[in-house]
Amino acid sequence: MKLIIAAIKPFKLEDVREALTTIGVRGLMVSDIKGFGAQSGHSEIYRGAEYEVNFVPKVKLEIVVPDELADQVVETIANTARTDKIGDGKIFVLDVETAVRVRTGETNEDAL
Amino acid sequence: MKLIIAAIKPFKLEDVREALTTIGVRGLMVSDIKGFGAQSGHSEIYRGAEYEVNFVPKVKLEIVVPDELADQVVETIANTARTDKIGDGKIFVLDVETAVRVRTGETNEDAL
Amino acid sequence: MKLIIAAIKPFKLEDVREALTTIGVRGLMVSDIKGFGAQSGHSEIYRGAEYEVNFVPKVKLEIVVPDELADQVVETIANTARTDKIGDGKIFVLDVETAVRVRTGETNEDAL
Amino acid sequence: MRLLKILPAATAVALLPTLGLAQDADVTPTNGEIGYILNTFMFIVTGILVFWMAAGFAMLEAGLVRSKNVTMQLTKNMALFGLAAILYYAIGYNLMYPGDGWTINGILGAFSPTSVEPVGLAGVETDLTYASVGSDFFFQLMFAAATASIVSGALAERIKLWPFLVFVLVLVGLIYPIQASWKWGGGFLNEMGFLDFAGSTVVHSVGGWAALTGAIILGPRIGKYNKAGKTVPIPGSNLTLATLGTFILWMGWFGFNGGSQLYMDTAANVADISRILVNTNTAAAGGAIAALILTQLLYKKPDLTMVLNGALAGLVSITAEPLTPSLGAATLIGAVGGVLVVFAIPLLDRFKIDDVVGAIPVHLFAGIWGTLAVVITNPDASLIVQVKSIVVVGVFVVLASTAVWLLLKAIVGLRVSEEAEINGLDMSELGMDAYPEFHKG
Amino acid sequence: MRLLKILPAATAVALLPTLGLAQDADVTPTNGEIGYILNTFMFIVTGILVFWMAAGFAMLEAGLVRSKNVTMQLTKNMALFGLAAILYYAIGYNLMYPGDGWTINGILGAFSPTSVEPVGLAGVETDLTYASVGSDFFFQLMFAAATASIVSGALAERIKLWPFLVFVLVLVGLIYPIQASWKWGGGFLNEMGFLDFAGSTVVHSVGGWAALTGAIILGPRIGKYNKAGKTVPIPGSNLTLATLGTFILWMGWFGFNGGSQLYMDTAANVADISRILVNTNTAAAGGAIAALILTQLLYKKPDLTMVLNGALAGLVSITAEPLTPSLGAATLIGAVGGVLVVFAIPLLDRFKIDDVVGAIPVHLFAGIWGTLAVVITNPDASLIVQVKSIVVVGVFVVLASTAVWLLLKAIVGLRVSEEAEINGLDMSELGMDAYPEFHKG
Amino acid sequence: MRLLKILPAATAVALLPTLGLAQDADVTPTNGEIGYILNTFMFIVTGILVFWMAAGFAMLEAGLVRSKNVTMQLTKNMALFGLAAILYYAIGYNLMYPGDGWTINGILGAFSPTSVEPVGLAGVETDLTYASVGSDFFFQLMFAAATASIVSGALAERIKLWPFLVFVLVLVGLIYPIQASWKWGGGFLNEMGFLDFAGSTVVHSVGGWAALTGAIILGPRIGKYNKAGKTVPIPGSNLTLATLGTFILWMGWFGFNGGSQLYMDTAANVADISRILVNTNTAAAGGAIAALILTQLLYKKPDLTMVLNGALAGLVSITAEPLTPSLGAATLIGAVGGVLVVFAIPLLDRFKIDDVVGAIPVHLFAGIWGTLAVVITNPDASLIVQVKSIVVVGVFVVLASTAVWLLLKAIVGLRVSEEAEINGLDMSELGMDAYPEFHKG
Ligand SMILES: Nc1ncnc2c1ncn2[C@@H]1O[C@H](COP(=O)(O)OP(=O)(O)O)[C@@H](O)[C@H]1O
Ligand SMILES: Nc1ncnc2c1ncn2[C@@H]1O[C@H](COP(=O)(O)OP(=O)(O)O)[C@@H](O)[C@H]1O
Ligand SMILES: Nc1ncnc2c1ncn2[C@@H]1O[C@H](COP(=O)(O)OP(=O)(O)O)[C@@H](O)[C@H]1O
Repeated sequence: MKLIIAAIKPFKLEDVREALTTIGVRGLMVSDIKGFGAQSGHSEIYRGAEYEVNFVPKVKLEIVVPDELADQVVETIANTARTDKIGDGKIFVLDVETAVRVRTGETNEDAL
Repeated sequence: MKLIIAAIKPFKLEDVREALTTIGVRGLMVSDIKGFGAQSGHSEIYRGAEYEVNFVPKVKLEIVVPDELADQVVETIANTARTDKIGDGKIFVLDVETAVRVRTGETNEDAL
Repeated sequence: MKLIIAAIKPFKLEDVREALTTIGVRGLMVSDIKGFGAQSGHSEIYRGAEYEVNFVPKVKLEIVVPDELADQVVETIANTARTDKIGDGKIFVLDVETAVRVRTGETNEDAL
Repeated sequence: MRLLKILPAATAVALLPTLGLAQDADVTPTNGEIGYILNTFMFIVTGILVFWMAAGFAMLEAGLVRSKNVTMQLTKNMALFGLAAILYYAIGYNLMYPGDGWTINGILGAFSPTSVEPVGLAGVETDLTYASVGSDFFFQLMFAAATASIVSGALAERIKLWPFLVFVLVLVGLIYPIQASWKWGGGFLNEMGFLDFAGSTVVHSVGGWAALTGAIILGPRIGKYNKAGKTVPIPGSNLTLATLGTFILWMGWFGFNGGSQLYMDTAANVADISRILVNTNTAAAGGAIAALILTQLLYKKPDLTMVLNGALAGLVSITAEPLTPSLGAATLIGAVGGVLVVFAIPLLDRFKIDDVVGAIPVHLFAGIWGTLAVVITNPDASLIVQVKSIVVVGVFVVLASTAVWLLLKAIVGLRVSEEAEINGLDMSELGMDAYPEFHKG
Repeated sequence: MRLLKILPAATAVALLPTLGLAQDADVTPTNGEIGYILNTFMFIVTGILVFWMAAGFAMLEAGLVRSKNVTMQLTKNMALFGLAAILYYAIGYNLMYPGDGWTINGILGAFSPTSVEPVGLAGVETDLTYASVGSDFFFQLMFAAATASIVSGALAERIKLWPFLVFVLVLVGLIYPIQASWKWGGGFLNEMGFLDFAGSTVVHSVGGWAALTGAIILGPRIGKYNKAGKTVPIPGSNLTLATLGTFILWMGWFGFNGGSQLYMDTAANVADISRILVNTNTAAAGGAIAALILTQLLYKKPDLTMVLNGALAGLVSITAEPLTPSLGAATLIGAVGGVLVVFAIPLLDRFKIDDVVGAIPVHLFAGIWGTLAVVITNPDASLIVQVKSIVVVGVFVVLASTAVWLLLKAIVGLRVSEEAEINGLDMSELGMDAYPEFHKG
Repeated sequence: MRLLKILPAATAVALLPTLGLAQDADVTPTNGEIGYILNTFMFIVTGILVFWMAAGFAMLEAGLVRSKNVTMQLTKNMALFGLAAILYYAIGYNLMYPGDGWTINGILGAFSPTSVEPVGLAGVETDLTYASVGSDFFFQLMFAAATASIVSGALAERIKLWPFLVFVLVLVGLIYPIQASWKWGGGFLNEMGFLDFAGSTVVHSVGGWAALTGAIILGPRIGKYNKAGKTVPIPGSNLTLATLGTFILWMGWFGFNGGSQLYMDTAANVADISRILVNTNTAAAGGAIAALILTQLLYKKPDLTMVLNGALAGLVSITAEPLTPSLGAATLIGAVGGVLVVFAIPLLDRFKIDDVVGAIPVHLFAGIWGTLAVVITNPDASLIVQVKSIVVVGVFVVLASTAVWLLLKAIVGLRVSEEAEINGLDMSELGMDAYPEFHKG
């Protein structure tokens, strides 16, 4: 199984979730993160003092899927989250050794 | 070493933490996440308009442990977090190459 | 490529980010977490009742870098985040199989 | 003038400009001044209460928008009050109360800035039967500002700051005072026999009409209605603030309706004010409870945001006639208002009119209902006249607002860019997050 | 009636219903009416301040519950005020102030809805020595609502909405007014010589007793006491709101105690009101500072939530007799109240009585203390009578509330399901999160 | 005294202590008492409004500090008000208003605790030309507390609780009342002809000077200025609360300035009060709008926090003379205040003076401006005298505060440890998070 980690723009979350369910993803974890990257670094003024905004709000997805589904998931996220503007985000794939469903104790593919 | 990622029901956090310490886990990272899965999808009404609640609040644990402790940790989480109700959560195990304790510079097992 | 996960003290975030950019890190993900570890466990009183504070606020960094940069990143974080006080945090290194930049579709090293 | 207090009484009195000194040097105040003092102080107290409503609107709206638009909403509320204060002084007040200085008799008032009594009423013949111009202006000013506050809520989360503020200038400087002069200035609607005690039509429906035209011209927020045309709820970010705002408005309304009695110089007047207060309070209660029960029945779960809107609708409903109803009648009039909003909110959504805080159901629909309801308890009211007046005011405000909105749209544009709206107006327009440390998602 | 202001004075006066016109047409008001106007306006102002306390309770409670139960707490506070307003009008007021219309002399008042003076006092012989019934009803109504607010805080985070609201109906419609009639309605406790100026016993202890019985019958929140029986603190979600609520209550208390002087028609009365206000203020200060210092000494760190409770306890302590104490005595009476809560809160926990906001220590314990403290500064007070009255009221309220709680428990159940409580009442009972965007954990 | 209301009128009157009974038994109040009643009630109402400002400062400051220091800021605000109430009673009031009991004539007042009129004015010869001592004390007390509130904001996020509270004791017990006696107590500044109607200098600049010396001695917050010496903004955690606080202060200011007329016993006085209110309101509007436009021009984006400071600066600017200006002049005087803060805030940063909430620009700079501006509209004012008085008060407060700050620094230390400051004062000093459930970063 693979763990797919993706940082995307927050307003794309709903579209991505929908797109993923249509290709058979049945679960995922979402967290709000502060992203640092090429998009960062514009400056704002607060009470007359200028400062750099280094972090932009992003949403992080973590999805564990069977190996054979991994590429499709990556593609789907890439296509749905793209706005062609800087800051669209990144997708990373890691290997997962075991998966367990707490409720049933099922393991690996059956747990997803 | 292994990284154990678990998504569980928030109110189970304290029990799980206690159970893990008793089996020798000396540290972990906790984040609040929005979970999507089989449990999701009931509908609510706000100002007369119905909508689907796709995400349910969950807590994510990330724990790095020596290989030999991994199975026991997974088991402990699975047993403690279980309520036999849908949405109990998932546990994933990944391989970790290196670990470092910032304060001392100790590495790997000694760092945990 | 490697995924470097680090839990550090929140007020060190800015220093670490700066240090990392100087050695060529061009992006990272930051999340607020509750940390449990050796530092935890002092007690407070609320409305006359004593209780243990098991979790301390920490910041989690997740950074994907080319293999050759990994060690330097770990070192840099370790040196910058260190205060020599308990609770300085931990750094973990995992292997990453694939990376994709959503905006361009570039993959792996080019995506970072 | 602090020093006075430590002077012997005699000197103190001597130092005080006392109109009555002529008649009887030894009594302060003279009988002739007492009524004037009571009327004026009544306006001061009730005017301060109506001022407080500005904070109520700000909290209600800040609580019902998403956190990414809160700083903008707060900025609009602060700015609109400031501008309203200045415009109503510069133009509004005399346009609304021309006395006999009408530009067009009964239709268009006088154009001149406001000036209040000289210090110590020095060298002026004061009409002691009413209250000081200063206190009346203070009280009236707050009504003008309230009208503008109504608009800001409905158009939240997408309208640009400056075009909105320009609209406020026109609303408070021209639209509001002109139509208000028709009734309260003694204009043609008043001649017709139109009755609107504290402004269900003159204040609330006016804000409501301006909000309605604005909401239509502006269009709904991105994502409020999905492709399928279904309404996608956009929950408010902080219901505690929304509730606080509602309590503040409720409190302020005692000044709004009570002060509209205008006189507190007789037992009858003060008894009327107390009657107005109990009716105002029970109408709000009626509206809140009606919404509570109705949402429980319709949706199986009470909806707090509807209960808040219900309380406000109850208040708007009783505003046209808070004096003549009995406590029971007032409760029912308010309850009908509460029922109205519960049905009106989804109805507006059906027409894709996106009213962020429910300002249109609360101020326009309940305002119309309240204006009609006058005939139920006040024998002097005529249904035809009430309807006519509602229509006249409605048509005028809709035409005027539409003109201003379209003009602004054509010249500078009303709406922020799609990206700005998606990222939130706080960061994109103001570069300032209302809750920078808190994690949102 | 706005129009009036632009008519020539003469007409204006003519239009005004003036009782005094007969006597002397040229002066408004007539001497005979001045006292009535002042008394009535005093009730209007202080009544509005007591109304404001409803917002204070709402903010205090919203701040001291967990974020997952905030919408529910706000809904309860809005709903209870609405219901109290209606019930007190329908039954409460005349049951509490039967005049000479007692059903059972000195024990059970009259059953009839409230009606206030006709518009313009038309066609009624008005007693000009007191104030308008409307203003008195307005003022008294707010006290009844306050009693209910006290209960909602103690039972937060676990009681179902509707059973709670049914209890409120009984409390405000029957329990509160019946026992209040014994003292303030001129009933047997009053005959006995019981002294309770603004209601340490009649209002606060009544809310406190109802809260206590409710808390015991309901049982503690899940997880408040662990298997080992140790108390597990459940921190409030927003101390800023809790502090705001405390400031609001402090402000409202000036109306609560000040208005209870009932008359402002003489120099002596108004001087007494000012004396009451400074005593009320200093008692609150005494309570807050006592709690500040005591928590510093006991726990090495001051506890803000205890300081807030301390200020409120100071206010409750002085409520039974805010007039006779000197400033120094008032400060001490309040300080003792502050000390009381600091010790009482952990004490209640020892008995596993889970009072979410500290309502029982603040309103019941400090209420009893305040009622006893009357004898310290008021020579007319008798300790025995004070004790007797506390007991009589306590027994009555405990029995009555227990009956209602048990009945509700038997018929519909009082408590939400364990799962609902764990997930929070907001989502499970109302499907609405008070802070939907903010991340909590 | 509730019972009274159900007695027949006759008895009721009989029971009431009425000074006037001698003259004419059948009228309550007697003519002689009316002015006294009106003056006293005016102080009661305005005093309550000024009390409310304590909540305004608390919300403003809680909103402008980081979430990790909110509990501490709330604790300081609650505690300082409590201490101020007690100290001003124990020492402050008679030190400020010695009447003819000066210790050093015109320079140092009397040392004795405050005592107000006996209950029912029993057995005292009351001067009916002013108001009750109780009401005057109530009103003045709130001013003393406001002075202390000003300091707490500027020194937030780094000063220890207890040393700060000790400073408050000295400020409210000695520094404030001594210098205030020079003007309002009838001391030498008053003899000199210094004019400061409601306290731009006597109240606001005093708080400002104390804040300035404190901020300099204390030093800036860690990280406020980076190695490069550049200012690093530290955004406030909750701008909604900051806005609420500003609205509360604005409301309270109507009491602050209006009540400073001191008399409401003639048509002239009440008309003046209303004139003061409209000027106060328009000055705040001028300040807010000036800051809005100026920040738009300077930074291309309006800065809400500056708009809030601007409104407050407008209020401070008009406080020295809210009576004589015309509406137009008042608007401009306020606007200048708004402009001042926009430039002063970055200026202070240039000098590395870290003022968390902008208290120094708002209360000190605008306070000085307002004091000078008196000469523009008040012919009785002399520029030299105004300047002299500003300097005298400034020198005294700076010297006295510096002494106290340095003493405290030497003995107990003023500042929390670096670690405590970094982790936040809430957890490190109080062990209590204001928003424990919400995720921050
Ligand atoms: N090397 C990295 N490791 C982890 N996360 C990254 C990395 N680079 C970028 N990100 C995440 O992706 C987000 C978008 O990247 P950014 O460089 O801003 O734009 P783009 O994706 O268009 O190149 C960043 O905000 C950050 O959260
Ligand atoms: N494939 C997955 N990858 C990552 N997280 C998952 C996945 N499936 C489920 N989860 C997490 O586990 C939680 C519980 O899963 P769910 O399907 O709702 O119930 P159950 O665990 O009983 O099957 C989800 O809320 C989500 O956070
Ligand atoms: N085994 C672990 N797995 C994951 N995170 C850990 C682990 N041990 C510690 N951490 C994280 O590192 C932080 C610091 O560790 P701690 O033991 O408190 O101090 P130190 O790093 O000085 O040993 C913890 O708060 C936790 O977030």
